[in-house]
Amino acid sequence: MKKNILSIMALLALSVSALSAQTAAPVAPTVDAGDTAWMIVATAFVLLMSIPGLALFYGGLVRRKNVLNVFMQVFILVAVISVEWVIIGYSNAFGSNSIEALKPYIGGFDWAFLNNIGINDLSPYFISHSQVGLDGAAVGTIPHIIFIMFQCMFAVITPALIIGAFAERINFKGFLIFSVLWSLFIYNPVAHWVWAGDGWLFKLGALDFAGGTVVHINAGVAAIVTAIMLGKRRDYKGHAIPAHNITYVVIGAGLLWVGWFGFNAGSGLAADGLAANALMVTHIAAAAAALTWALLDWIIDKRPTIVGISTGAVGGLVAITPAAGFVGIPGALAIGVLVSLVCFCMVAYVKPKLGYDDSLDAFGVHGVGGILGALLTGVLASPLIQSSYSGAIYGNFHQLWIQFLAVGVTIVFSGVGTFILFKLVDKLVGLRASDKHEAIGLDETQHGETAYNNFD
Amino acid sequence: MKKNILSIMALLALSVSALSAQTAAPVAPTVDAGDTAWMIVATAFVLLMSIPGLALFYGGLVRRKNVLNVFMQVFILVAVISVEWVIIGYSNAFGSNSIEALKPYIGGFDWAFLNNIGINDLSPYFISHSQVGLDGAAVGTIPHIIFIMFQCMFAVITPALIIGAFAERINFKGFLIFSVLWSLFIYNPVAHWVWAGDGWLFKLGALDFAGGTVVHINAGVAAIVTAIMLGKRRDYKGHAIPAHNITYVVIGAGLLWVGWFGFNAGSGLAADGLAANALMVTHIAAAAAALTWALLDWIIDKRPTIVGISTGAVGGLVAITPAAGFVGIPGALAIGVLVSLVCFCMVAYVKPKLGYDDSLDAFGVHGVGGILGALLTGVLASPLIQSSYSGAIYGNFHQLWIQFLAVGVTIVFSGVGTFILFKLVDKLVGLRASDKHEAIGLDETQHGETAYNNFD
Amino acid sequence: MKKNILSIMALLALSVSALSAQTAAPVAPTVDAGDTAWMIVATAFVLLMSIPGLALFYGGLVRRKNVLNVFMQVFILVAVISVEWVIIGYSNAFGSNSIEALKPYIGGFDWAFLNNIGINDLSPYFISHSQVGLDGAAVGTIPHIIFIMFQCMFAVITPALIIGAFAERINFKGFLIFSVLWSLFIYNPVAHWVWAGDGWLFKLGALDFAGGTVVHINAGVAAIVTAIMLGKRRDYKGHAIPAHNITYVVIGAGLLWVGWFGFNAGSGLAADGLAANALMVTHIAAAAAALTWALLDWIIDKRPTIVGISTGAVGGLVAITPAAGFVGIPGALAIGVLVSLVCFCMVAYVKPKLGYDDSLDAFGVHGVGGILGALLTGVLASPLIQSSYSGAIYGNFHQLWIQFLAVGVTIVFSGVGTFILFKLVDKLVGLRASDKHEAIGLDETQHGETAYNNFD
Amino acid sequence: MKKIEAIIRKSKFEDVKEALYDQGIEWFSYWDITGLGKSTEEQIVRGQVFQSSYIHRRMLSIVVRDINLEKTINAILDSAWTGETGDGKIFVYDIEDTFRIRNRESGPDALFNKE
Amino acid sequence: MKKIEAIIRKSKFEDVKEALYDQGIEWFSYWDITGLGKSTEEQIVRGQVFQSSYIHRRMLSIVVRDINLEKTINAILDSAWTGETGDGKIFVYDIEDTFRIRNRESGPDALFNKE
Amino acid sequence: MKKIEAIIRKSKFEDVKEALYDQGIEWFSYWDITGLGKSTEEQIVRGQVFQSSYIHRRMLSIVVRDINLEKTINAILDSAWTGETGDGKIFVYDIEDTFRIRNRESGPDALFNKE
Ligand SMILES: Nc1ncnc2c1ncn2[C@@H]1O[C@H](COP(=O)(O)OP(=O)(O)O)[C@@H](O)[C@H]1O
Ligand SMILES: Nc1ncnc2c1ncn2[C@@H]1O[C@H](COP(=O)(O)OP(=O)(O)O)[C@@H](O)[C@H]1O
Ligand SMILES: Nc1ncnc2c1ncn2[C@@H]1O[C@H](COP(=O)(O)OP(=O)(O)O)[C@@H](O)[C@H]1O
Repeated sequence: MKKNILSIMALLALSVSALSAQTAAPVAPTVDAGDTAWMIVATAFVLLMSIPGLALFYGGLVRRKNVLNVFMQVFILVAVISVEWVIIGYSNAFGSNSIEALKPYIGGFDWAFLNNIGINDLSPYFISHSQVGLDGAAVGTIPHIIFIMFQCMFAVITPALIIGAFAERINFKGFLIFSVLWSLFIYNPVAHWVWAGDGWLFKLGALDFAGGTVVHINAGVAAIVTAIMLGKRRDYKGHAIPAHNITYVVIGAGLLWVGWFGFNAGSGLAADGLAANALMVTHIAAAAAALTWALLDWIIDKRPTIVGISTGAVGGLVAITPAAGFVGIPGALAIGVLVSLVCFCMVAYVKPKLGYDDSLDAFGVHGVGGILGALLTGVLASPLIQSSYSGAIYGNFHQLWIQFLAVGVTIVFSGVGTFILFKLVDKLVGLRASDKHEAIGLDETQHGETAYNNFD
Repeated sequence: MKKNILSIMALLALSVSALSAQTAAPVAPTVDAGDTAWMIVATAFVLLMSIPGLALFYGGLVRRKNVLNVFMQVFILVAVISVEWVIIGYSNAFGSNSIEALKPYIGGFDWAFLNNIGINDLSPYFISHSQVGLDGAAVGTIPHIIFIMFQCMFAVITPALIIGAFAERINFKGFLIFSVLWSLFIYNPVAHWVWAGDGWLFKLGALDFAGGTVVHINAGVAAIVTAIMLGKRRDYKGHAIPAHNITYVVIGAGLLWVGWFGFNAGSGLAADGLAANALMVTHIAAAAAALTWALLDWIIDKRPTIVGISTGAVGGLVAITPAAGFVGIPGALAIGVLVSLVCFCMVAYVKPKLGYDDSLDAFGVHGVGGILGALLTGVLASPLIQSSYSGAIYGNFHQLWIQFLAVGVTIVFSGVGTFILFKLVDKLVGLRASDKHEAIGLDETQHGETAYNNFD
Repeated sequence: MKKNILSIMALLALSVSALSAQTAAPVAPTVDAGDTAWMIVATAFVLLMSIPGLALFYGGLVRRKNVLNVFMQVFILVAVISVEWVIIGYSNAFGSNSIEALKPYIGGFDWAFLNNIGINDLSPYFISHSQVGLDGAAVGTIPHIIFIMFQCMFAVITPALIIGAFAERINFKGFLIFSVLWSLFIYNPVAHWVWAGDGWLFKLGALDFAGGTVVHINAGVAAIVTAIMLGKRRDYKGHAIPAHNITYVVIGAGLLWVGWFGFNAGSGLAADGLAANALMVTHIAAAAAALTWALLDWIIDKRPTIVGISTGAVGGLVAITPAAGFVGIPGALAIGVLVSLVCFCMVAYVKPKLGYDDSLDAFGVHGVGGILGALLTGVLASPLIQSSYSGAIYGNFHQLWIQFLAVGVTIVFSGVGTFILFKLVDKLVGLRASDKHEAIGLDETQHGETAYNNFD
Repeated sequence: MKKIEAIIRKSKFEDVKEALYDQGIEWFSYWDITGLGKSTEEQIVRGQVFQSSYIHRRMLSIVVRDINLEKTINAILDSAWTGETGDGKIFVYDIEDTFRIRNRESGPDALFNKE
Repeated sequence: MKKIEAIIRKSKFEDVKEALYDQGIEWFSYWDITGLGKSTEEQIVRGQVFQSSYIHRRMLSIVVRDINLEKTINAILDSAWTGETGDGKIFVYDIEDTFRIRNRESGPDALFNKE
Repeated sequence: MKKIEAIIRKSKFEDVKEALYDQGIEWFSYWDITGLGKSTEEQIVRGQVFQSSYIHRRMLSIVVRDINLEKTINAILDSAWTGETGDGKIFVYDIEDTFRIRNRESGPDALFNKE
């Protein structure tokens, strides 16, 4: 969705800044300080989503004896995936492959260790703002480096989302190896397919503004696969186990909401009307979904719950993610209401029937919400937002078909890939924590620490 | 304070960016990426003030058995008011009314569902930065949509502030209905009066940079009215009830402080010297007020308390809000010191005498601080900041008189309006939680949840 | 490193925005909205580091009975140092002295109360972006005021870092007087030496991008001096005392990490490639350091701990601080790995041997990490980042020598100065809390409050 | 002297407290406990009904002189009652001796304030 | 009737719980306590080994009819055992009387459900 | 064997702990409780003085052999004393039996370490 889309540029002429318009002459392309300012902050916001956002959201939902383990999982992923990203991940995901046949499927190693990327290079990726570089190729208005770091935060949070599926019963060493492999062999390729200039799903025209398929479906499917393969928690009886600290859940949901503005409105890679619109639909979809879940709780179970409304908000944020650059207010409201209806049914009715133990509903919220969002993007995409994209309700049924394809392919790839990696790591070091460790709690057994201490 | 102020533009010529100066020629007006970047972030910051900022500040102050109820109240307001805002609120508050006689008092429905507002439209509201649009009218440098969302966060936090008054004893359903009605019938009109281009207080010249009257006085007066009408908590004996988690109070105050930079420095709608100055006076007023409260605690009650210093900081932030675009360092220091002196007296001496139960001092801090700030704006406004505005100490007593008027009108309108809405909702569904529910705690009875769980 | 560096400008011509290039003609210099937007946010981020970031990180590490005391110390420093900064601190640190002989050592009083600084003045300090002012002198692209506030947050957090050394046993009044004096007589001069245009270490060419010497070594040395002079906690037996709330430690570390993007990437005073690079190396150094500490824990003590990984991350952030504008990915990885190795040894082996009680390892992490970072900057500074700076591995051994000098001077000055101030304040009001107060806890005895209350 | 240990619902605590005051009980101590047994409490998490067998209860410890035993027990029985499973239990123990730390009074005298 | 106070490792709680169920114990209460004594627990903070003499334990309070005393004690002794120092203690007290608040039953009858 | 239940001020805990060590008490357990009664503790919230009747206290549970009873009580009486209202109480109960889970020792032998 990002590279060399000169046709869009023309259509978006109005929104292209006067500055870049002037630089169409053979002057050196320049960094736009405003776009860069926003992207720096957006990057920080997406980090805030992981730590402390997601750590709090997930950590609050588990039992007291496992909260540090969840915090640690998120924290170490921030560390390890960031290092992986600059060493090889970015190159694999967004780079170009020297082997022609592989180009659509995976990037190469040219950018390993961010080799050949200078501090003054401009981003080769852009959406609405671009300018002509000295070599004649179009470039964006932000430094290449900030694009790399923005994407780094996406690479970090995606495996972190899976944590929700296997929380409270996984061996830490196994978890770590699995997550790194998963990033290398599942995340990086899928990101390449959907977002890289020569990715095959990108070329096909699959729409994923900020990561519906790459992030949420991808992680959500991995979640359900690991949840099933790892087996249930020893005392799981088909229903959620109450959160040890619901205030943490809400604080986490709040920080996720705020950080998601960086995630979605940052994905336009500029500070412009498209970013403003992305922020708006993100906010409104989250609000509508939160409200819908609260009402479902209220109607069905007599009282609106705060875990419910938080879950609804996150569901809304998930579902609007692929659509954030393509829909307006009506789309946002529709997506928000629908995602809560579907996820509520999933979590409250389907899951207990199927009996798998997705501890914190990583699949139920991220997987299901992501799938719904990706499909609805194909339905609701409005030419009023980006004139070259439209969905089924505007007669473009082809887009919906492409979305189905992208969703299907991601589900299969992530599902099968996760299965293989899981088997492998399970053989290698074992993934399931011992029954005794699970009973005592993972904080004590994996890290030798207790979250809350009362002496003195 | 925001629309079509061409005279100011001329005076601020120095601060108007070269870019917009160049576009005075008949070129299409453009989005300024820098201003937009800042406004996107400012919007996120104001959301951060509500969740998790205010939720933590208020939630920490209540008893353990009511903390989730407070979190839920803030959270659902974020959801419901945001939806209300795009459906009708923004149009009512900032739109123009087709009925001439109503123009000064309330906006119309042209912008309902944000109809007719395109992704590339520029904000019709601006302060120091503007440019000439294609139709000859002046427009701002940021997308209209981001102005709408920035204002959305104000619309959300204002009713959320009232929560402090009736915490620990209100029925959730009643609270929700009351809050929505209050937003529709009190917040939206007052915002129109003070901030819309054709609002009557705006035309009169009332100064309210970031919401002293619209947000704080408005919410503060509603707070005391609801506190009195709802009656005291069953075990209230004329003094504050100790906070269940003071660390939450401090974390909340810290996030409010940080978020308030978005609130106040964002209200200039641009990233320029005025925003920098607003940030500075906001910070210094908060610091001075925090320090003053700590010293009062120390002198009068022997020891500086952390609840005290946090309250002082919030008081300072409230009081500087209307003045942030009009005063410099001396004004900030004066406002900071005075607000803590006044609010301390109010909360420590006057309130216990009067005997009403404003649980978390929503009136004592936001109401009183807002009134003081609005009046002091009329005294201290300095032409060094915005040259066309000055206060009583610069000889312009008229401004002080206008401020009195604006404050008085807001108090009366909010007071009477709140009274009527309260009566109505109380009749309809009942506002007071039952005595039994209050004793057991609202978390359990309204939401069926317990914040902190210790099993395992 | 910041003033009048016209030579650098030329070299960085590519990164200078077209806008400012155009204004080389005798037009009035203008605020760049993009740079300003970023600096406003960076300022907010650095505040976020103090409250609630550092408050949580330190507060979580102490015992339950002292957590509020730590929160209060951080909070009151935000208040009191901010006021000190605008009254006199900024002028002393960044102003020019009318007495010629003092110019290199301390600023004067011209800018006391921010006198003579107008809302539209541009920052006299800049790094890569500058423009020619009306008077012919080069000025930056952001308002002077935002530079002042950005630096204000540095002045606030530096004494706050020292808190870690004397936590759990200091008298609050003594602490407050000591901290204010320390800011006036230690922080302001050192900031002047290293950062002011006429500072002697600056002129010498000492490199300190974001505060390795000024902030971390300075505070770290003060930390060990006060820790030793104050004596051990009554029940300290040569090893860390377990944290009362490890989740707070992680949340704090997360917020520090996010906020540090403002600290380091903001120190370039512009939103450009240099800022992007600073953000990247900050992130990668923190990630590498976190990972290294986790591995050390794992190898040496069998299990990776969450307190360990958080400490590692903070250590990495500290060490990259002076280098953030001078190194790339290889430098960041090297610094990250080395700092954890060194700090781990320091904290786990050296400290217990020496037997001083640096409660939360303010010296072990900030002092040692800062020294290492400052020296490694002299080794690793790469001309690929800022072409005029290079370190020993590029043959410029002179730079390393200057770094040694700057580090040595700072250590001696901070050490001796802290010693004198400590003696003074100890005489005046006493610094050590009474044994009884220490046993009962400082929350109760210094503030009359208890953090967590369970009634009802 | 007897020690009364009463395990009650948290929600009845305020009622019990007042009933005890009315009977002239000057002091008691309490702390929160978890009761684990056959009965369950319902909690709804994300739309799923969760039947928890861990139940929050409050433990009251009241030491009284023998003459006050009956009225104290009756006060608790009356005020803590809802009639539904889970109302709690009262246990009575014998106490051999009591000391008031402040003035080293011992025996029943340590249990009430003469001043 | 006897009251059994068992101080056990938190990590053995689930085992003890199940053992008690198996013996037909219908109800018990528990809360967390700290044990302070000669033995220590190791904790590693920033690479330093910290020997804490404060040890987290769980206190179980179980009131049983005399006939059930022995089997309950045996159940705990078996299920809470690891063999290492710090396994905990069991104390047995006499109880004079018991009341069930719900229906004012008293004596041993209050301890089990006939329904 | 006797069980000593001492309710003391939190602030005197460290003193009491040391006094007990000095008397050779090897082990005890404690937890935090709230005391509710006629006396109050002052707290200042936003300049208003709040008189709370809920008072934080610490409960110590120490089981000793009969021969150690007196010296233990005296140690607590001495070390927990401040002389002001609210110093706390000590209750003494009889214990029928004690078991050490680690080695199934029972009776007084379970209370001290012979090793
Ligand atoms: N035998 C027992 N020993 C210890 N605690 C008990 C015992 N029986 C009941 N409890 C406590 O009392 C609480 C209330 O149970 P109870 O009132 O006996 O139910 P019911 O009303 O059906 O008799 C339980 O949650 C448990 O904490
Ligand atoms: N005499 C006692 N009084 C009260 N509590 C005790 C006593 N002895 C032991 N405990 C509690 O039991 C816990 C376990 O100690 P214990 O099992 O006696 O060690 P060991 O296995 O070496 O005998 C202690 O932490 C303490 O809480
Ligand atoms: N009869 C009682 N039963 C249970 N706990 C008691 C009793 N009397 C006192 N306590 C506990 O002891 C604490 C201290 O009170 P106390 O020492 O009796 O005051 P005073 O010094 O005036 O006698 C109380 O807060 C309460 O927790």
